Amino acid sequence: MSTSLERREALKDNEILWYERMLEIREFEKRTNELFASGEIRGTTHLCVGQEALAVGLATVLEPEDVIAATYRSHGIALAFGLTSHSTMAEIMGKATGCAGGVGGSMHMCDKSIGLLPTSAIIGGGMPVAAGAALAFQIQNKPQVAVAFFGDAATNIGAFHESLNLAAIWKLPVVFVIDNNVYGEYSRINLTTPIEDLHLRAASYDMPSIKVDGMDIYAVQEAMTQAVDGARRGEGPTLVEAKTYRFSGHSRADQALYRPAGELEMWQKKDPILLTEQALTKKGLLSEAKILDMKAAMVEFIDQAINQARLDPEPGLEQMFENIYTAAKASNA
Amino acid sequence: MSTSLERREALKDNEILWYERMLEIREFEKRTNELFASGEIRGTTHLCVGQEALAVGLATVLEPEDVIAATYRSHGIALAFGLTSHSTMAEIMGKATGCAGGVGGSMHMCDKSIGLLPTSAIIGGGMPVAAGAALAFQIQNKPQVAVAFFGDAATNIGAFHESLNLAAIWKLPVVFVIDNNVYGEYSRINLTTPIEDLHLRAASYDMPSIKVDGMDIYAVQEAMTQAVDGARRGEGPTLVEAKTYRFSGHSRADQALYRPAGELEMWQKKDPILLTEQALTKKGLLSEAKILDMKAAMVEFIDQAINQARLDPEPGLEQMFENIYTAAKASNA
Amino acid sequence: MRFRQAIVAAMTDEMKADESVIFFGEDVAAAEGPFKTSEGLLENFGPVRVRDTPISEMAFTGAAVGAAMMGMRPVIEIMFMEFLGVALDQLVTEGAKMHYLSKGEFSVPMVVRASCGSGLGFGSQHSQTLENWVAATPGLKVVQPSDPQSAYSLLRAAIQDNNPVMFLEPRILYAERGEVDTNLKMEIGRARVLQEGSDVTVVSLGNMVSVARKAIKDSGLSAELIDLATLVPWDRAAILESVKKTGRLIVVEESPWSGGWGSEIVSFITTELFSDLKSAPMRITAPDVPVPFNGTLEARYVPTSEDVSAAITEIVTNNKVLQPWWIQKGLNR
Amino acid sequence: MRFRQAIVAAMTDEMKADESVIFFGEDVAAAEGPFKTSEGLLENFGPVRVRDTPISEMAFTGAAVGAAMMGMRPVIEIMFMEFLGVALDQLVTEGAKMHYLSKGEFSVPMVVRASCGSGLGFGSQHSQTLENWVAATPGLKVVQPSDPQSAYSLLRAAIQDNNPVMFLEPRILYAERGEVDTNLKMEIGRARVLQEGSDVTVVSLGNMVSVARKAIKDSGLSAELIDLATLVPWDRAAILESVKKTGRLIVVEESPWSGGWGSEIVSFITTELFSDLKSAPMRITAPDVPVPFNGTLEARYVPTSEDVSAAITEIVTNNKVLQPWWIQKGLNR
Ligand SMILES: Cc1ncc(C[n+]2csc(CCOP(=O)(O)OP(=O)(O)O)c2C)c(N)n1
Ligand SMILES: Cc1ncc(C[n+]2csc(CCOP(=O)(O)OP(=O)(O)O)c2C)c(N)n1
Ligand SMILES: [Mg+2]
Ligand SMILES: [Mg+2]
Repeated sequence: MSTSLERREALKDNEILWYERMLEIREFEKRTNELFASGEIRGTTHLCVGQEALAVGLATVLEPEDVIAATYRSHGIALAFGLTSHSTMAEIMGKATGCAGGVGGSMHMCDKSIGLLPTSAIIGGGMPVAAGAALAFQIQNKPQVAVAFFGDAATNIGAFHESLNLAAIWKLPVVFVIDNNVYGEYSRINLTTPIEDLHLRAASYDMPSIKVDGMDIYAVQEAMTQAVDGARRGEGPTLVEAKTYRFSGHSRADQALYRPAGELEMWQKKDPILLTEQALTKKGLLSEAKILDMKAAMVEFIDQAINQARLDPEPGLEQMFENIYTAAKASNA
Repeated sequence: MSTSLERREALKDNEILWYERMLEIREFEKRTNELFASGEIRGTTHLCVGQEALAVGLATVLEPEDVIAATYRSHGIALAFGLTSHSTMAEIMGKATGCAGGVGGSMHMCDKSIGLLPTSAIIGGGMPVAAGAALAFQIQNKPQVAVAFFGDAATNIGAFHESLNLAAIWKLPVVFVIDNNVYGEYSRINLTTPIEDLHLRAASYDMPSIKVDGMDIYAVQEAMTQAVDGARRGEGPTLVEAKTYRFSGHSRADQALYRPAGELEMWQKKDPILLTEQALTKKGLLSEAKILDMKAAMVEFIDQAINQARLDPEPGLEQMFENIYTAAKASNA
Repeated sequence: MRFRQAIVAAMTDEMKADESVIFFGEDVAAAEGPFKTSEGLLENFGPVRVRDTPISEMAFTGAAVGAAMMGMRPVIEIMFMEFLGVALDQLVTEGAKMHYLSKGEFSVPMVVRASCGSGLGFGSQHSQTLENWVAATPGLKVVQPSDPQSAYSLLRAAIQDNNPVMFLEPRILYAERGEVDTNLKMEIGRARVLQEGSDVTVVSLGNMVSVARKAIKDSGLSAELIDLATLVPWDRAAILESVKKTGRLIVVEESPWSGGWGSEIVSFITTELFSDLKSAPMRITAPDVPVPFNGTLEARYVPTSEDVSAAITEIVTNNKVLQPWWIQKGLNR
Repeated sequence: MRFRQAIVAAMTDEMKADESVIFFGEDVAAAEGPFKTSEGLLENFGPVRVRDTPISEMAFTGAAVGAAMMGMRPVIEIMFMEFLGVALDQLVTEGAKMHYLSKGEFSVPMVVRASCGSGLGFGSQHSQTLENWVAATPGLKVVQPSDPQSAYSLLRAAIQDNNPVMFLEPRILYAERGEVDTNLKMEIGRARVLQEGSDVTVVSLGNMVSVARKAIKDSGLSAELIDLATLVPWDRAAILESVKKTGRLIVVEESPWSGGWGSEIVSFITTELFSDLKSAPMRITAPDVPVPFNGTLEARYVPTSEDVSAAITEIVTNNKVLQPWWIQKGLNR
């Protein structure tokens, strides 16, 4: 079985793998939803169905030494960056083999080897942290970049404003990525936010911004490359707004009945998996048969990951008392 | 002796009184500074020398039923709105006759009768509160307006962002006034903020904004009238940026040695008291002799206020235990 | 009715009784609350009084302060107590001090409802009780119901109170059922003696009340069960009276061993009743660790009825206190 | 040297010893700190390592978290402890949990320096100690020095610690002088027995240590004076040992009667040493009121050496505890 870092590195220039990783996320989230419904997963889940192109596109652009501070909605980010479906599912199931040893749960993905900082369940929680990671890179003179990844509705929290301002005045190598999936919980963005194009908020900080179609992995790669390369070259932060759509409800059992009629259907026509299939088929890299094969294989693959996680042990009572304080400094990045 | 409300109402259309009130603030701050230096005032002080036109201009536009949430730098706002020099000084001296009974101090001015909410010593502290007052007016269907008054550097705190967004989405009758006096403590604004014209941040909230010369009381009145009238008519919030300059140091004994050479002198040419003198002289309302008389009288007036405050009693020990909790609802505005 | 329905009922009855009661928070209006604690409120009271907010805890907490000062009685919902970590300033440093800083001119009749506590698999950033954030705040009251009846009666009392009240709702109780007499009034500041007993006083709060109740039953001993209900200002008289009678004290709390609220009770009672005590007083708490996600660990995180009944038996039978389970097991760091 | 110079010295020595130590906060660089606690740091270590920040406590506290995770050792300054009320999330909910949520993969070696406490006339929003905000946070250490030596030694230890450390500096001590041996190491988690004694153990912290020392002298009795120094994790062993010897316990604290940290000490020690106690243990605290500005009231707010020596005399001579002064005087609400 490959490590998360190997999984991350394998993505490099491998378009089929991009597609496969998107399928993996899609299938993973589908099964997660089922497992939650059946009671096998407790707590809460926040799915990213429909947003796979953004996660995978971003992963293909960043180097493994770069870091990302994301949110409770991060199964997709975690998988795209390389975390295995097994480790991700084990965490969601609270198993000792999970990426956080089972004490984190669905909202707390983490893997240092691929730059996945512990994701935060607090809105705005990751933005200052990403800025701080970027500050370290700047001081250390390292060509690394930090990414803060968050939702549209998170652009209304104070930490957003403060983090962008700080990153701008210090010219930090950080990219702020808004995953604008149109909803914050059960509220459509227009109900809580007076402007539609959230990247325009960058002007308050004299910061460049980019708006991108988050359903199109190639567009995502182009936009992210521009932002990440700029940061790496020392040109400072960029605010990227990816227009996506949350195909699922907000969390747990939410049916998203508050959506206007037809909205989901409209966005489903832009399903990133569909779009990628079309692009790859056009390039001759995919055929209908191959697609069916890959999808069937993915069902099998996720099934195995789930079954493996099911058999895994739970953390022992002593695990609860570990990693509260540390004597040694973790050999941080 | 007139009450604060009478002092406020007397301002109405009385240009000479505007000038006099500005003189009062200037002399008050000068004496406050001396009293602090001599040790008669303890704690801290934040003077507003040079910013009198903004305070008085604002006071002439607002109705006494309107409210203002301001900051630790509010002797001028308090006096402009009507608080007596005696009550203000008594508070700064910690006397029982002070506007907060001597338990507040220089940073905490308050007078309900003139809509002066307890000023906050926390950056950003007053902005959400002003939005909330405006919410009450909106719900109560009252034609009242709330003002949040704060400094340039306060536009970098999270509460600024959140308050403007909330006010915009709810179309609250609130006016956000940036007193851009170029410095936040010892840091010139350009060192902490990537843009110069802070009112441009209103665009993030689809909110109208106005930039105004804060040294010119007539310009202030015009800008504030536009913003306040808009709010009163139900058109929602406005962000007003008044360009002023802090003639004094930040607080206490600060000599402001960090200022670029010549900057203070340049701004002193726009001294709001000078500008008002010139305007009123042109209108035939002031003469050189009258100016001298008024200034001399003001020295006397503030002297009396100080002497009175000096003789006032300190709060008793029991005062410390009062007004922590209340059984009765204060008959709020 | 269920605990969450008791909340709805209290809100409904207060909103009917007093037009100045308004309610806002994230997804509390159209979606009727993430925990369905505002079912029907929007429908019954309309969008002027029941509002969804942007994700801006600082702004809307402060907006409640300002609206309260202007004569409204705002109730707000902080979805998870942890989110107050981005807004504590407005409640503790602004709201709770307004009455004091205005010499009693303004009162701040507002209620901050927040769900708290562990047990539902929400992980370490969504499962704490965090009473310590608000406990040492003169000017603020802190209340925590333990069953549908106290949820109803205390919430009504909180809304009628003329001071800011922090109303902590143990999330795990939302689905619990119990009788509710809507005519039964409960006073803030009064503990409830739920069960009389002669040999030991068991003080608990929130979710721990039913744990303590079961423990007492299991122990078969005569213990007096007290629901503290109000944490600030807590009912010193009631606990004194009980311990005077029983001569023994056990406090059962969900908060951590270090910094938890129970020390306050043990400390005060010991100082006052030292010579009346037949044995050492004791606390039964959670350990000093973040709340773990894994279900087995999370269940072990909070005190269990076995912990409590063992402690009751030991203290009553042998006048001895048991060490915390993690020390017994040698799991202490 | 003075207390504030001890801070500077510790910062200087650590920045010399370890390149990864960086420092930022509001006006700490060019202006060398509002309390002159960073004199010479910018000059000696340059603008890359010593930085002024915008007024954005949330952003820069979080930036310290992120930078620490990437291998730096950030020290930040929160000018007044109250300002953490706008940034608590980043320290408590993000920083303190990163090690746990990453299965130990990341450590967060950062120090949050904050001035705290009353005595200088800064009023109710700038004078609290607020240990309660951070005390119940597994993953965070909390330290408070009481003299120049402990300021120096503990700050060095805090910077060398691999966990987040809250370093509370009693503001009133900044100007105090004392001997500093820069070779003397102090360990976090160890209390200091400052004076041995046989009849009562007096535990204190920060500014209260010298108050307790004077009180002991005035009482003429044999009291053991302990400077707790670390509040989390506090030195249970040291206090146990002392109280075992003396049989009596007085805790002297600047925090309020309700919710203050002293209850933790009294509660734990009583539970452990009940039968060794010769008299009731007790706390001497501030009353449950906001810190008043007026100098006379503010001086009465904190425990005085007269309060403490009277309590010592009473407990040692009569095995009795004194009621708090405000209750004796009938001033309780
Ligand atoms: C400070 C804070 N407030 C509220 C919440 C509750 N909450 C969790 S997700 C969410 C909606 C966020 O929407 P958005 O930022 O658009 O991200 P998305 O969930 O759509 O990915 C809210 C309000 C939180 N976690 N933290
Ligand atoms: C949250 C918070 N952070 C920091 C401070 C300390 N502080 C007081 S005044 C000030 C500068 C504010 O500058 P500006 O907003 O421009 O207002 P001005 O003082 O110039 O009127 C700072 C940093 C504070 N009071 N509150
Ligand atoms: Mg969204
Ligand atoms: Mg300024």
